[in-house]
Amino acid sequence: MTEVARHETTPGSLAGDRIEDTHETGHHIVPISVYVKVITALMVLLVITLGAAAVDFGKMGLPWLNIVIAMTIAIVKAVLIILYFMHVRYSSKLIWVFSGAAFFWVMLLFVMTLVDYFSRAPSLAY
Amino acid sequence: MTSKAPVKHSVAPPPATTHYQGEAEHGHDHDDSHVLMHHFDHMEQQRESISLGMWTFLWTEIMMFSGLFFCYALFRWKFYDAYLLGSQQLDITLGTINTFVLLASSMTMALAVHAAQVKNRKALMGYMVGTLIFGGAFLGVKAVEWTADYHEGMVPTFEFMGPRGNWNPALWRTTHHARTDRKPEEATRLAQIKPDSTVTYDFKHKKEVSVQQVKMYFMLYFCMTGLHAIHMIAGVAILLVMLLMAAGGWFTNGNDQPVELFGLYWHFVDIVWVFLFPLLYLIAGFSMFGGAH
Amino acid sequence: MVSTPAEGFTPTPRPAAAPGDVSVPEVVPADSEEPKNYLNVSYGVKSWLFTLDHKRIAMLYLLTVSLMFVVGGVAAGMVRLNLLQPNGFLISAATYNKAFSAHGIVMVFFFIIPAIPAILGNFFIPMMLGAKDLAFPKINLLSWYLYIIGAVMVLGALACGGVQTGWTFYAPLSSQYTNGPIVVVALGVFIAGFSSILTGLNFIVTTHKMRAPGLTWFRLPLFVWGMYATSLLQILGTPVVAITILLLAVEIIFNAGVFDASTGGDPVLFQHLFWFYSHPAVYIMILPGMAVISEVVTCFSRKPIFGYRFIAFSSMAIAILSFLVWGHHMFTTDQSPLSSIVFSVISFLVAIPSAIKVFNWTATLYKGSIRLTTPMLYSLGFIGLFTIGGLTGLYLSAIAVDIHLQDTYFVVAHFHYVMVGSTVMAYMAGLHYWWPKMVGRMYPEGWGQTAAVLLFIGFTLTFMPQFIAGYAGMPRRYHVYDPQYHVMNVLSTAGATIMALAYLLPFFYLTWSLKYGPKAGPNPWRATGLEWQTPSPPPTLNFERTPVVTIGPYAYSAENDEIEDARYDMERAQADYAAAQAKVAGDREHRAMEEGGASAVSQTIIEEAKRDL
Amino acid sequence: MQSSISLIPEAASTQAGPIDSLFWVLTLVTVFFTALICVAIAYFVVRYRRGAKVDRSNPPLEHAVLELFWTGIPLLICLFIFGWSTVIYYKNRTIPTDAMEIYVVGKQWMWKLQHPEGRWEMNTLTVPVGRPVKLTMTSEDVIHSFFIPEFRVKMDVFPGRFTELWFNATKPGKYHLFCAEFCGTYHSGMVGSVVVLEPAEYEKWLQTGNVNKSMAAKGEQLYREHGCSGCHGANSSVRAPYLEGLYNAQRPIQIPQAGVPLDQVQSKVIKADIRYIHDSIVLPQQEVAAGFKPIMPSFKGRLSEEEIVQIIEYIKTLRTSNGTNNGLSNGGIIGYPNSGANTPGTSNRTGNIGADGVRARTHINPAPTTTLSSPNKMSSSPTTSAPVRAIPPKPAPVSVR
Ligand code: HEA
Ligand code: HEA
Ligand code: HEC
Ligand code: CUA
Ligand SMILES: [Cu+2]
Repeated sequence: MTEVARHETTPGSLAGDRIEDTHETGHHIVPISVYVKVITALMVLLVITLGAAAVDFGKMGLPWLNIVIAMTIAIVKAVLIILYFMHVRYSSKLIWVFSGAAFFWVMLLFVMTLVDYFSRAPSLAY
Repeated sequence: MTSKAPVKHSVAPPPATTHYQGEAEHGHDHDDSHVLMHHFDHMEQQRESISLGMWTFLWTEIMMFSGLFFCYALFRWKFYDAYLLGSQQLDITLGTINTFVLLASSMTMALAVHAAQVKNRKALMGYMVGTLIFGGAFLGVKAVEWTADYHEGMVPTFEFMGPRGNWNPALWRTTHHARTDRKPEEATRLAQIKPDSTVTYDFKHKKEVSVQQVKMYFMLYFCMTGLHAIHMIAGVAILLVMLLMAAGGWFTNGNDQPVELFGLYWHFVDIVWVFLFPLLYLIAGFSMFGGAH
Repeated sequence: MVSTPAEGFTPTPRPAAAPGDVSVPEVVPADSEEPKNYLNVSYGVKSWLFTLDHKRIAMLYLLTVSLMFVVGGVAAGMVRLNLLQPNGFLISAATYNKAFSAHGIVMVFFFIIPAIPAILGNFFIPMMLGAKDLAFPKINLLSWYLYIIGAVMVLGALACGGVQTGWTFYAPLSSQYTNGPIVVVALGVFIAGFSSILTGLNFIVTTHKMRAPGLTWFRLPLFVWGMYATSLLQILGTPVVAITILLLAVEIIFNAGVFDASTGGDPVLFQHLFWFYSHPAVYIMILPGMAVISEVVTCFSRKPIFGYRFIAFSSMAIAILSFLVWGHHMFTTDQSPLSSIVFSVISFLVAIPSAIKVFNWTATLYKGSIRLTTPMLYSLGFIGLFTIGGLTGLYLSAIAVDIHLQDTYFVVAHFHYVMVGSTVMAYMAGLHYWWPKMVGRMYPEGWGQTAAVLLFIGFTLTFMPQFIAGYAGMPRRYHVYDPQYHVMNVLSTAGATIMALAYLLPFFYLTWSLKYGPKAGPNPWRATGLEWQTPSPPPTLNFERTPVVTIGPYAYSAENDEIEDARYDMERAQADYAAAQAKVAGDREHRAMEEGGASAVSQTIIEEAKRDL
Repeated sequence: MQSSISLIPEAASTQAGPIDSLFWVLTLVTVFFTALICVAIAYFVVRYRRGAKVDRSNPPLEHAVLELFWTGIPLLICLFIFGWSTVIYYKNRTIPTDAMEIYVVGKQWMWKLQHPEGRWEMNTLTVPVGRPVKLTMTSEDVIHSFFIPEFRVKMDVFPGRFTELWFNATKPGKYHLFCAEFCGTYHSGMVGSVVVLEPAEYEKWLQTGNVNKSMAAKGEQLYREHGCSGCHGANSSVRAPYLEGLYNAQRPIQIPQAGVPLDQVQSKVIKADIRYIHDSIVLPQQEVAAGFKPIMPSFKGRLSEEEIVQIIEYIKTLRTSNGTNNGLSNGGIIGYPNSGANTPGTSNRTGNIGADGVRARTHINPAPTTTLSSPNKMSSSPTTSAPVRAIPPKPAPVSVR
């Protein structure tokens, strides 16, 4: 059905197959099967998140582990959504850059500021 | 396949009557967006410009939330215990349901985009309705949660509500649980809880946190979920409008971009929640439930 | 630079407007009866308030931004006047604090940040790209309205009460220890922030997607490069300060305690978040200025810019580095020594790209054919003052010295050198440079040059003494000060008066020129940018056909100029010739009339003569 | 006070010298490059003015070597200056271990300075010449900044934290004291002077004037009044650590962790410096003396910053007979699993907090509304005419208890 779709989306126009796979988000039609896979993955990850959170690693002397696991899973989820639901995977280089760049700047904010707080006297952290 | 207005692909500028169209970012006002606007040279340029604009807009959104996330991170690191206590006041079940609902809504939204691309009007409308339902459900649950929070005295005080306002730690869940294995000394202490005092949350080990720090957790909790909810509300409103337009066959005539743009926005809001949920609800999980263990 | 195939008009070369030349009568094509342009295409308030034409929106900005400048300037006047005496003779302490707070807030958020991008950028980026408009005209208009809403909120708040926070809104002072309509001001700034975000968004998309055929990135005018870098900063920085200011409001309303030390909150956190935006913001202020200078300097030294790529890349380098130095505003807080040092070294690094620009501009003059028109005067002033302002920035990024200088008048002098001495100068340069294009008329050159020189003198007299007072230890934001700084402050106030005058002049003669200025042709400076390849004022869609670009910008050369001059003389001769013919024809006709009944012959002659004109 | 125009303020501290020389070098760089640019511009403008008959043939459009040159030179200069300034910065920041301590409390809009010997001053700081002086500073309300131009020193003063500043005055005289951080309406009134005396005079001065009981003495009184002795006293029933010899001792402490029983928390050894003692009083639950129950109530809000500082001064004086760190004050660690883990630290008497140059690093909880308990509070401050606080601060949520 995707095959059909391909032709349907591009009614003999400028926006034809030529652009389809190169730039232009959205002209590439993602088969529903992909969506289904992704959503199942997301749901599984959600369950894992809960499971991991149910364990309090703090008691095992690894207080940081909970957050690390949670964030890793969250990032995976986000990436899945960005790549497939938001079609970045099928988009032009420019969109790749744009969808990634913001996170780079967020990182700047976090790193540069935390450099200050972490390198202050330790007793701030407890 | 009902397509009302046939797609124009003229490269020549349309008559002066053509509206400009520039607000795809905001997801509404999609009239004529399948018509080449006169300041663009051709459809391809127009499509690309608009979707690039949307992504750029998402940049600003990300940076905006990142400010809040940073405050969260900093104080979680400083006042872990307070955060723990705070997060225990939240209802993880509702939080989970909401996460589920929101992921589902993302799914339906993605499908809606697909439907628009294959010009299946019925499916498009169906998925849009689905998304609306899920989105609405999310907001509904949030409303329930917030009212509960209010009754359990977690809403930090307004200046004009006096020093106490609704803020009343004595009502918190954990403290309830705690009451089960209470010893005299804590009994007195719990009775004395004032908005500015400290509250014992782990009676076994006599762990106390300053209520003020818990309050900071709640401030950030309400700011973050609040800002997120505002985005949701905006999204739902826009989606309603688009649903009507879809009924008129607006987006199934080759002009699927508005749907897609809105999809981008919706997925972004979803992603924010994907981070909010573990950060706000799942700090060190359920271990502390029931106060002592 | 541009070959516009089958273009209706090959630009009629005009003599560059030196004081003498401009008054030369135009050579008007015979068939022209007031061509339609963006100004006369429609009339009435509505046609302006609901316009989607980037040029009209730019003009709206020009009006409102200038108003805000006057407001901020008058506040500055109060400040300076009060500092004439050490004892704060003029106004009360509270009023003084409100004055400089208003001054800072208005000047930064409502004058300098929108000034060049929203006026000159809005007007000329689409034209330089050969586009018909910005990518999102409606958003463009929206951003103007947001600006207005923000401005009204802030001015209202300042009118009824005012705030004593400085433009930096430091907590806990602003959140707990001072009253006044801080929340309103904060929200006003918040809204204005989104105005500048949307502008940046528009520029980025337009630059990426709407370049004319053949207009590759390295054929872009440096103005566009600069504005692109600026837009990046606007988009990535502004949201953070927006949310910070929102948090401040929450702090005030709900007493959240996030910035409140007494609840374990952290006042320094506010400073981090604030400067994460506000340092990039200072480059939001300077990059457009640099962009303007790059255009003007080449044009008036009739020579391609020196080191195009270096200037272009240095803009991007600044854009990225500027996000890594904000901590240099916090050296005397209890920011950890480590991060102070990191921020310090990066602050030194960010100076390098600016250095590159300065040197390249200077090198551009070499072997040029330089004419000191008003824009050029402003630009040269910019280079000199920016050098001083920037280098004094190095004092401040050296932690050891900054410990002494932080929050003294040295800092005040530094940032006025870079903001007023540089950016405002550049803004003036750009305004004069593109004025003929924007309104279709020349400004009076003589007055222009006078104002430029006056501004330079007044500025130096105002802010040079502040460096001295600053190192001598005079703290900023002081309503009364130690008598030892009296002399410096008297000088400074004297200078400020001259400055006020120097700013007043343009208000008058530019307004005057709207009606009485001599008509400027499409290209009075004989500049090469696309924006000059279309009539002035430009038609609504800028170009009659999308131009096709074949070579890079700045194809200036002294030799060409000579040819152009020759061609100009020729045209002028032709004009005189035609005029003469017409006269003759007229006489003939007259005589024919006298003879009674115009003969067919004389008729044709007249026709010919008419056609010649 | 010099009233004449001074291009460079008097340099009256050991820190001033290096900073001034760096300043001059920077000025040199600035003047040089400014001159360079301006001269170049002037020359070109004249030589290549329009119409001037000069050789304009094939002008250079790009010159990699040149670019490299004027990227490299400034870069080197920058790195050089950065290195130098950072060295000075570190030197100026590390506090000599033998520095005498003075406590500074800033509040809108005045400075209160307390000498350990009990002599207190408003808006005037009297110090001996040639002795390193360390100021331990905190604020009762907003951020202030303690600035002495002639010493080239400045440090912000925060509510809820300690910051430290030190200097070593080189010549007797009277110098300016400014508040450099905007702190509200009468910010510009928050000024005073620093008086540097010969050591002998200083000693004399300490005895005269408004001496009240030494801080320690006041502290002792408070110590009794607030029932500290009730628990910490030698013959008290409560199991609380003795505080004799606590100051600057290496103390094993436990930082409670979420969900971890306290007796299972690893203990770590830290130095019982001012900051630690301060926190033990206002936030006792934060770092618990190893092996003890965290039953000490918090005195946050009950004791003003000033009083706490006095108590600390008293605790400092508590020494054991043999002058060493009393083993008991490690908590006679009875029957606690981790007791073996931490060996009693030995007190390093000379050790002085912040000797490592680390600044105040805590968030204590001062009560912003508490006022300085000095007999004639405002009389000596220049802002007498003005109301002490034009705008009453909103009661900080924590202050009342
Ligand atoms: C247009 C705005 C603008 C610009 C462009 C700059 C540019 C720079 N600024 Fe400035 N700055 C401000 C606006 C600006 N600043 C404002 C508003 C404040 C105060 C905010 C407040 O507190 O209210 C401030 C404050 C400020 C501080 C904090 C001072 C304090 O509060 O203690 C510091 C510290 O590092 C600093 C550094 C710099 C540096 C290193 C540059 C560099 O980018 C300069 C680079 C330029 C040059 C170096 C000159 C050109 C180079 C040459 C001619 C070649 C020779 C060069 C070398 C030898 C290196 N600035
Ligand atoms: C773009 C930004 C900008 C601009 C253009 C200016 C322009 C000027 N500034 Fe500005 N200034 C700031 C940004 C700016 N300033 C900032 C951010 C601060 C920090 C605020 C804070 O501490 O929070 C500051 C602070 C500041 C101070 C320090 C106040 C203090 O710390 O106590 C002083 C003191 O001299 C000063 C003076 C001036 C003067 C004389 C001008 C002149 O250039 C103004 C000249 C212009 C006019 C006068 C208007 C046009 C003229 C007329 C309309 C004629 C009629 C008007 C009169 C006759 C008065 N400014
Ligand atoms: C209820 C009894 C009690 C009172 C009253 C009390 N303390 Fe404590 N204090 C303790 C206990 C128990 C500890 C050890 C556990 C801890 O560190 O919290 C302690 C610890 C301390 C410490 C840390 C000592 C160390 O060895 O690390 C200091 C300093 C201190 N108290 C000072 C004071 C001061 C000053 C006061 C009065 C203002 C005071 N205490 C009042 C019970 C008390
Ligand atoms: Cu205290 Cu300014
Ligand atoms: Cu800066």
